[in-house]
Amino acid sequence: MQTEIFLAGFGGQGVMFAGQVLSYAAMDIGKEVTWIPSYGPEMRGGTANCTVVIADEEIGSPLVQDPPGVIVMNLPSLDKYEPAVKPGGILIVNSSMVDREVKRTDITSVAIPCNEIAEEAGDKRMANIVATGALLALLPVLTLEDIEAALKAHMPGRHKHLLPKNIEALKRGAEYAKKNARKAK
Amino acid sequence: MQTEIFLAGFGGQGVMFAGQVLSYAAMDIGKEVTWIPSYGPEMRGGTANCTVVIADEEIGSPLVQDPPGVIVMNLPSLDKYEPAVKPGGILIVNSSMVDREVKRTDITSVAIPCNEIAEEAGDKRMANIVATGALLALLPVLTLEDIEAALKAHMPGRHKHLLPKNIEALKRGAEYAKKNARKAK
Amino acid sequence: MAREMWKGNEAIAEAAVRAGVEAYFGYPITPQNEVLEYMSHRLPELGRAFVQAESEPAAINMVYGAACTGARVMTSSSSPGISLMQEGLSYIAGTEVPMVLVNVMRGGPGLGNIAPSQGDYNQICKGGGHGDYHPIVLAPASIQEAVDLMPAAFELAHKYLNICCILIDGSIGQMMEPITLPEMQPVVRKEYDWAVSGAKGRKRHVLSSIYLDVPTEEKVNLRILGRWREAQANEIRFKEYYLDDAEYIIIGFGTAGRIALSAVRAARALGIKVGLFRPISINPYPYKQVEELCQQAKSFLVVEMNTGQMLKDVQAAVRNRVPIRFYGRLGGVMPFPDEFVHEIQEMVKNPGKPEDDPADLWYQRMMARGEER
Amino acid sequence: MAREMWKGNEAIAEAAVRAGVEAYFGYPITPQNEVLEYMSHRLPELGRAFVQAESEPAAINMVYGAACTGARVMTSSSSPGISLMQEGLSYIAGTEVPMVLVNVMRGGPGLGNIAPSQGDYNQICKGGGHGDYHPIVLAPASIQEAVDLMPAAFELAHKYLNICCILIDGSIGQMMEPITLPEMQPVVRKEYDWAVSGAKGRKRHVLSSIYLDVPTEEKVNLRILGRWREAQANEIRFKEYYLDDAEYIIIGFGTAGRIALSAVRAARALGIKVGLFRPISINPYPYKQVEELCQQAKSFLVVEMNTGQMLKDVQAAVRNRVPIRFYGRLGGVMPFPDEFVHEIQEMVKNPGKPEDDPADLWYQRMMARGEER
Amino acid sequence: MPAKGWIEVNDLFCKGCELCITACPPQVMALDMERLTPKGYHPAHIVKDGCTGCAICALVCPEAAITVYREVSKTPAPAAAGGM
Amino acid sequence: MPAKGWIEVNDLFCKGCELCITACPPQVMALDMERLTPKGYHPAHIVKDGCTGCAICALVCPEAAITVYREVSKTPAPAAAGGM
Amino acid sequence: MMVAMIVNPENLVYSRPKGFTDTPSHYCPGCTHGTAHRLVAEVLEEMNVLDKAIGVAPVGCAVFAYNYIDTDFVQAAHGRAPAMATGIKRVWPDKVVFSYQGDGDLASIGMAETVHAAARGENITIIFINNAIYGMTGGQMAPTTLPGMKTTSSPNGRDVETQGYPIRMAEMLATLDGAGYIVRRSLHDPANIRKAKKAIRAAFETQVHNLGFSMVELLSTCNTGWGVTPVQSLTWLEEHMIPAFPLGDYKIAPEVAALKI
Amino acid sequence: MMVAMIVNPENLVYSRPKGFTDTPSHYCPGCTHGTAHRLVAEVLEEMNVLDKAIGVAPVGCAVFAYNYIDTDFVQAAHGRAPAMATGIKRVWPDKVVFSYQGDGDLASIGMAETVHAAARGENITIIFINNAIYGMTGGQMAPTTLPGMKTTSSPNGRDVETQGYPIRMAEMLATLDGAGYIVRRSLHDPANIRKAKKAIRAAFETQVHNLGFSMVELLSTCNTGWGVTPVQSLTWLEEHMIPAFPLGDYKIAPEVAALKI
Ligand SMILES: Cc1ncc(C[n+]2csc(CCOP(=O)(O)OP(=O)(O)O)c2C)c(N)n1
Ligand SMILES: Cc1ncc(C[n+]2csc(CCOP(=O)(O)OP(=O)(O)O)c2C)c(N)n1
Ligand code: SF4
Ligand code: SF4
Ligand code: SF4
Ligand code: SF4
Repeated sequence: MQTEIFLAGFGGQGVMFAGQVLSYAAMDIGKEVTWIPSYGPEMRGGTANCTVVIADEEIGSPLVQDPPGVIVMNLPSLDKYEPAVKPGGILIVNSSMVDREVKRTDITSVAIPCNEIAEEAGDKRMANIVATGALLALLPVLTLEDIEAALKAHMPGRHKHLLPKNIEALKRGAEYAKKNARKAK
Repeated sequence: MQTEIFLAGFGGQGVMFAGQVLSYAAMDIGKEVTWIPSYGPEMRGGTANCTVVIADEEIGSPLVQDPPGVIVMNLPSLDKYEPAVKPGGILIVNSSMVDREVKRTDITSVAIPCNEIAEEAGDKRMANIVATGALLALLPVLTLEDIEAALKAHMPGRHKHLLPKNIEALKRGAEYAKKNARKAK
Repeated sequence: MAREMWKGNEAIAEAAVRAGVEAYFGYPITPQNEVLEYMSHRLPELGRAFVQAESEPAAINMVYGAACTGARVMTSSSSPGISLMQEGLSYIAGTEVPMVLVNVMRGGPGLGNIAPSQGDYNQICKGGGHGDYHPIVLAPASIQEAVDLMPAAFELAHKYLNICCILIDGSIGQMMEPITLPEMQPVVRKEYDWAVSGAKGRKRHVLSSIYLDVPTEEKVNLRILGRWREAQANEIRFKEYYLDDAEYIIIGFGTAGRIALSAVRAARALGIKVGLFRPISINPYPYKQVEELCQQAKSFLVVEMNTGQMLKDVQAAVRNRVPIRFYGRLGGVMPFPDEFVHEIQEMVKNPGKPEDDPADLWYQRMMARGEER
Repeated sequence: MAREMWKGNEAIAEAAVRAGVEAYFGYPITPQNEVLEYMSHRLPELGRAFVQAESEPAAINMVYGAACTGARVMTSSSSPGISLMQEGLSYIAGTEVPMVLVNVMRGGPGLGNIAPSQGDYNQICKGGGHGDYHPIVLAPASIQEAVDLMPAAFELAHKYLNICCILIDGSIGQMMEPITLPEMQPVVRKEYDWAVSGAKGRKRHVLSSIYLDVPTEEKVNLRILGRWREAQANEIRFKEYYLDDAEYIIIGFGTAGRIALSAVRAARALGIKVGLFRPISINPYPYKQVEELCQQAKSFLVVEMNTGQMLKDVQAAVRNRVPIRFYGRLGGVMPFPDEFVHEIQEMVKNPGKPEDDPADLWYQRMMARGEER
Repeated sequence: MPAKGWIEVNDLFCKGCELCITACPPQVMALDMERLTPKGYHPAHIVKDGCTGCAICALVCPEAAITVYREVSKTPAPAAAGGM
Repeated sequence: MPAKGWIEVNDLFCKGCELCITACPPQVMALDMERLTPKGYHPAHIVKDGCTGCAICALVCPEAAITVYREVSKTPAPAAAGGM
Repeated sequence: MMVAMIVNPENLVYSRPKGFTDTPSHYCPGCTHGTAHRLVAEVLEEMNVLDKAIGVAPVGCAVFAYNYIDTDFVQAAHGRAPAMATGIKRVWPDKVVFSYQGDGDLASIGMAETVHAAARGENITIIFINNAIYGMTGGQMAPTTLPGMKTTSSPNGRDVETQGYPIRMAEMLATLDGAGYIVRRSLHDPANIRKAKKAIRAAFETQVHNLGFSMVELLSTCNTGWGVTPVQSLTWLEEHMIPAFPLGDYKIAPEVAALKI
Repeated sequence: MMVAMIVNPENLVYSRPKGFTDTPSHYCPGCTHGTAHRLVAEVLEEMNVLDKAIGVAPVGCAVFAYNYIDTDFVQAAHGRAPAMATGIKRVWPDKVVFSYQGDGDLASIGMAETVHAAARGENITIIFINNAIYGMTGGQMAPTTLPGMKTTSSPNGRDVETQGYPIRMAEMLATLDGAGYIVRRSLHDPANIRKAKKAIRAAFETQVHNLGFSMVELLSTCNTGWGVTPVQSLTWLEEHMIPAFPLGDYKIAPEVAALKI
C-alpha cells in the first residue's frame, strides 16, 4: 500500500514544513516514507514544492507523475498542478490566495481559505497546517492524531507553545474539508 | 631492408649529434629513418643514448632489442650494451674512455681511441664523428660521402668552418676501423 | 534502534563521523553543501579536523596529505568539483593511500545545473584521472543504504589502499527518509608501516607517486592492478528484486534503480513478469551476476539518468546473448516510474534482437518524441 | 615537397601554425615542453597569441575564452596536466565551442615518470570530465601522421563544435623523423553566429554551459550527442597492414601500433599469416571495422602500453565471436617488437577460446614472469 | 507646494526592498501595500508631495526600477545619469 | 708555516662545481685534474698550505661533501655547525 | 494632472540604462549586485563601448549577469574568469573585456588566476564584488568573511585559529607591477555609489588606454546570506565591512593618474 | 703526517649533517638547492626535531628532496604542497610540517594554495626556492623570471608587455594577517648563507610556537637554466636577482619577534 502527496506554493508558505510533518507522522507509526523537495531557480521568494510518499514497504521513486493527494497554496501552483492530480484523487486549494474555481470534476476538491482559518486559529502562518488537516480529512493515510503526536514529538522546543494552536488549525482544516468537499463525479 | 644503430655515452660526448648526422644522411638519400633519444634521470652529466633506424619502407618500432650496429663512448655504456649487440653485428668502442677489451667474440668489434684521433684531426670534440666513421666502415648502411653531404647540408652556419675537420675525423675513423677490426668468429 | 528522519547529505556526514572519520576537507558546491556544513560544526565539536579549502584541488590535496598519515579522511563534492580533483585522485591512487570520496552528481557537462543526474558514471568508474587505476565506487539508492555503506567505505579504502567513492545524486542528497544510523565507532589511529608521523624510533617513511625507473613503475602498476583484482573478486555488491520468476529484467543503479523498483511493481500489477537487478558496487561491476541473468531473461531494460554509460558494462556482460533495451533521461531530468513502465510494456511487445544497438534505438525514440512535442 | 627532419613535438607545433592556429595557451610539462617552447617564439613572430599560463586550469580556461571567439585555438599538455584540465574541458564541451588539445601521455598514475605510455586512453576517450560528452580523439603513430592530422583536427573541432584531441606519447613527441609539413594556411577569422566579438551591428551572443531548466539541459545533451553520432558515422580513421590474407590480426594504436608493424613483419618472415589493424580515430572507435575482421581472424592480439584499456573496445566489437589475446607493458615501458613476436607465436600455438578473459590471462603471465626474474 | 519632481516605479522590476524609501531625502516614498507585483512584492511609490526629482532613489535602486522626472531642469542630474 | 686546518672532500658527493674553491679565503683549494669521481667529475682538494679550518668551503658546498678539521679549536666554528 | 505635466520626455532625469536588458533580475530583493550591474551598464553606455564589450560572468549569484548587462557575454568556470577573459582579450586586443566576480570566485578558487592576470598586466577589467560570503551556495564562509562572522560553514563564527583571516585583495594585488588601477569602493549609500561609478569608469579607461590590469573591489551586501533585511544590510556593511576593508585607491599607475579621470 | 694529526675526531669542525642521508644528490653541479637542503637538515638537527618532522617535496628539481633530508616525507602534486602540508598538520598538530618548493611550484600553479595557507595562518613552514626559472622542465619562464631574461619560453627575453612582470611573493604574502614570519634571504655567499640558516631556524621556531604561517624565500641559482657556470651564477644572482627581489624581513609578527631568535 503506497500513497503520494504533493504540496506546492511560494517559498515562505510553510509547504516544506507541512510535508515534513506528514513524514514524521508516517515514520512514527512505522511506515516507510520519503520527503523530497524541489525548489525553483530563485534564491528567495521562488516556488517551493515537495513530495511525500508513504508506504508499507521499501519505497521506490520519491516522485510520482499523478499523486492522489495534492495541496496547492497559490494560483500558479493550482494552474500548474491541477492537471497532475490522479483521477479520483484529492486537491486542496488555499482559496485565500486563489481566486478561481477548480476546473476538474473527476477529482474531489476543497477550496479552503487557509489563511483566514489559520488566523482564526491564532496565527496566520499556520495556513499550511490547515491545508494539511483538510487533506487528511479526505485522504485517510494518516489520522489527525498521528499528526498531533508528530507535532508534539518533533516540533523544535522553542515552538512548543504553538502546539495547541497548530492542533486547532489542523482540526479546523479537517472540519472545513469534510463540510465543503466537492466530490468527484 | 632495415638497419638499426645504437649510440651510447655520457651527455656532452656528442652521441645525440652523431645519431642525427646519420639520420640526416639517410633522409637525404631518400631512406626512411627514425632517431629516438633516451636520457637518464639526471639533468646534467647523465647518460645519453639514441637509436637510429634506417629503412626502405615505413618504419615500425624506433627501438630494437639487438641492434646490428652499436657505438659506446664510455665504460658504463660498454658494460651495459655489449650484450645487446646482434650476433654478427658491429661494436665500436671508444678506447680513449674504456680500459677493457670487448668480451664477445660473436661480433665484429673495434676498440678505437676516438678522443686522440679526433684531436689529431683538429678538435677533440669530434670523437663522436670518428666513431661514426669507424662504424660505417664496417656497416655499409651509408657511405662516408653520404655523411659528408649531410654535414655540408645540415651543419649550422656558425659551425661550417669545422666541416673539413669533421670530414677528416670521419675518414680517419673509417680507416682505423678497417685496419683494426676484430672480426666475429 | 530508533529511526530518525534525516536529510541524505547530513545523514552521510553523520555516518562518516560515526565511522571514525578524523579529517574532512571540502569546498562548497550544490547539491552537496550540507555535507560540508554539517562537518563544519560536528567535527570541531568532536575535536577532529575540518577545513573549508580554497578550492577542490586544494581540498583533494589536503585529503592526500591527511591520507598519508593513515587517518580516516574524506571529502565530498559534485560534478565540476570532482573534475577538478582528478589530478589529486590520480596521485592518491598512485601513492596507494586510502580515502573516501562522496560524489554527489548533478546535471552537466560544464556548469550545467544542480538537478539529479548520473552523467558522471564514466568519469568516476572508467578513469577521470590519468594513469591506470580504479577507484572502488559504491552507488546507494537510499539514505539508509548510504549510511550503511559509509563504514564499509573507509574499511575498503584502507583494505585496498585505494579511493572508495560513494556515488549519489542530488535527489538522494536532498531528500529525507527515516533511517537508523550506524553505531558511533571510536577513532583508532593505527601505526601503519607506510604512514608518515615523524620517524620516531623507526626508519623513516616516504610516500610518493614518482617512479622515474620505468620497470619499477611497471611493478607498481601491477601491484595496484593486483589489489584491484582482489576487490573485483571480493567486493561485488548488488540487490535483487522480484527476480525469481522474472522473464524481463531491469538494470539500474542509484536513483534510477529505485525508480525502477516502483516501475517493476506497477508492471507486475499489469501481470508482466519483470524483476530488478540493482548494482550497488558499480566499480567493480557485477559482470558475472548480469551474465548469469542472461539465462532467465528474455530481454533486459537498462535505465539510467545519462546517455547509456552503465549500458556499456551491461553489454560487456551480456555479449549479444540477450536483447537489451535502453532508456535514459538527461541533464537533470528525473524520470517518473510511468516512463519505465511504458518502456517495459514496449519491451514485452517487441524484445528486439541481441545485435540491436540499444543506445541508437533509444536516441531515435527520444528524437521522435522531441518532434512530437 | 622537400622532407625535413623534425622532432615530433616541434613538428606538431609548426603543423598547427600552418593549420592557422591563432592562439596557444599552455603550461610547461615534460614530455611536451617543445610544443610550448616552439610556440613561444613562432606565434609572436607571426603576430599571433601565445601565453604561458600559470597552470593547466588557467591554460584550458584561456583556451575556453579564445574558443568562444571562434578562433582556431589549442593547448598541449601531459597526463597530470590533462587531469587538471578536466573541468575546463567539460565546460568547453558543454558550451559547444571548438578547440584542439595535444595530449602527450606519460607514465602514471600520479607524478609517475616522463616515459612513453598509453595509460590515459580511458581518461581522454571515456570521460575524464563530468557530464555526457565525447571528445574526438586521433592517435597518430608517426610524426608525419601527426602533422597530417593537425589541420584536420582544427576542422573537426569546428565542424562538430567539439574538442579534438591529438593523442600521442613521449616517444612520438621526442623522436625525429623526416617529414613533409602541410602548406601554410592563411588565418581566416569567420564571423560565426555564436562567437563573441562585441555585438556590433548584430544581436548579442552569449555563450554558457549553465541550463538550470532541466528539459533545456536535456535538449542540449541530446544536441551534443547528436553531433557526436555524426562524428561516429563520418570520422572513423584507421590504417591496415598485411590484412589481405591475414589469419591472425594485431590491433594496436599509436606507438604500440607502430611497434606491432615491426612485429608483424618479423612474424611474416617466420611464415605466420598475421596482419595489423591500427585505429587512428580511437574516439569514435572503429567498432564496425573490427567487427568485420572477425570474419577473417582466427584470433586477435591486442597490444597496448597500459593494462588493457582499448582492449575493452575491441571486446565490445568482437563480442565473443573470436578469441582475443592481450599484451601490455606498463608505467612507461616501451615494448620491443620481439615481445610482440613472441606473443604472436604463442597465440598461433594456442588461440584460446572466445570466452577467455584476455586481461586476466595476461596478468597471470606478467606475474609468472615477474617471479622468474 | 507643487511637485518639482516625480518618479515612476516599474512593477516588473521592483522587489520592495525599501532601499529607495530609506534613501529618499524628502522621505516621500513608501511601499504600496495595496498592490502586489507579478513577482509577489509590494512595490514602492510616492506617498506625499515633495519629490524634488533628485534621483537618489534611482541611484540606490538595485533593480533599476525607477524612472525620474524633474520640472524645468533640462540637464540630467549629476546623480545617476551624470558621467564623470 | 704548519697547517692549522685540513679538509676532506668526499668523492661520492663532490661534483667539481668550484664554489668552495672561489670561496676559500686563503685560496688553497683547486680541482684535482688527475682524478675523476664515480660520477665523472674532477673533485676539489687542497693544493697548498694555509688551510685555516674556517669551514667556509663546507658552508658554501651544495653537496655537503666537505669535512673540516681544525687544530686545538675544540668548539665548532660559528660558520657551518654554529647554531644561532 | 500635475504629474501628467512632469512626466514627459524633456523632464526625464533618469531611466533604466540602455546597457540594461528588460529582464527582471533573479537577485534577492535589495541585493547590491543589481546596483553594481547597473553602474557597469551605465559606464559602458557612457563610454559608448556596449558594442565592443565582452563580459565574463562568474560562477556565483552573478552567474546570470549576461541576462542583464546587454553586451556579448561568456560564462566562466568557477574562479577562472580572469583566464577566460585573457583568452578573449588576446584574440580581440581592441575589444573591451571585463569579468564580474564574487569573492569566492575571485579570491578563493580563482586566487591564482586573479593574481597572475594582474602580474601579467593583462589588459582586462575586473569588477570584484566583495560581500564577505558565498551567496549562491547558501551563505558559506568566504575568504573575505570577517573574524567571528557566522556563516553556514562557520556556524560558531569564523574562528581565526582554525579558519584563518580575511584576505584584502586590493592591498595584495597592489604589490604587483602589472596592476594599473586597483581601488576599493562601496555600494552602501548614494555618495559611495557615485564614487564606485567613477572608479568603474576609471578602470575601463585604464583598459581602453592599454595601461594594464584594472580591478574595482566593491563592498556589496548579501542580506540573505547575512540574515538581515536589505536596509539593515547597508548599515552592517558600513559598520563591519569598511573597517576591515578600508575604502581607497591602492594602486594607480602614473599613466592612469595622468588620464585625469 | 701533519694532516694525520689534524684529522681526528676532536679536531672536527664540520661534517655532513646527521639530518642528511648518504645519497649523492641529483642536482647539477653547483646548484644551491643543495645548500638549502643542507641548511634545513642542520636546523632540524639542531632543533632536535628530525624525528617529528614531516617534509613535503614539490614537483620541481627538488622532487627528490626526500632522498637527502632524513625525515618522514611525502611528495606533493605540482603546486599543492601547502595544501598537502595542511592536511598532514591538521592530523598531526604537534609534528613539524614543512614544504620545500620552487618558484614555479609555489608562485605559479601553487599560488592559490600558498596564499590561502598563509591567510589561514596554517602552522606550517615553507622553504621557497626562488631561482627565477623552471629548472626541472628545462629552463622555461617562471613567475619570478626577470624582465628581459631569456628562457626557453621567453626566447627573446621576457617581454613585460605580453608576458608580464615578476611576482614578489614575500611582499605579497606580507599583506596577510595569517602570516607569522615572511622573509627573503639569499644563498650566493657565506655571509648570506649564514643569514639564510638563521631565518630557516626562525621560521621553524615560529611553527613550533604555533605562531602561524612561516616562509623563507631563498634566492637560489640555476646555472643550468641560466646558462652560466656555477661560479658565475653566484655573481649573476647578486647582480640581477637581489635588486629585483630585495633581501629583508617582510613580516615578523610581534609574537615571533618576541621569541628573540
Ligand atoms: C568548481 C566549482 N566549485 C564550486 C562550485 C559551487 N559554487 C557556486 S557559486 C560558489 C561561490 C559563490 O560565492 P561568491 O563567489 O562570493 O559569489 P556570490 O554568490 O556571493 O555573489 C560556489 C562555491 C562550482 N559551481 N564549481
Ligand atoms: C600539473 C603539472 N604541471 C606541470 C608539471 C611539469 N613540471 C614539473 S617541475 C615544473 C616546474 C619546476 O620549476 P620550479 O618550481 O621553479 O622548480 P625548480 O625546478 O626550478 O627547482 C613543472 C612545470 C607537472 N609535473 N605537473
Ligand atoms: S529600491 Fe528599487 S527595488 Fe527596492 S523598493 Fe525601491 S524601487 Fe523597488
Ligand atoms: S663546493 Fe662541494 S661539490 Fe663543489 S667543488 Fe667544492 S667540494 Fe665539490
Ligand atoms: S544570496 Fe546574497 S548575493 Fe546572492 S542574490 Fe541574494 S543577496 Fe545577493
Ligand atoms: S636545473 Fe637548475 S635548479 Fe635544477 S638542479 Fe640544475 S641547476 Fe639546480
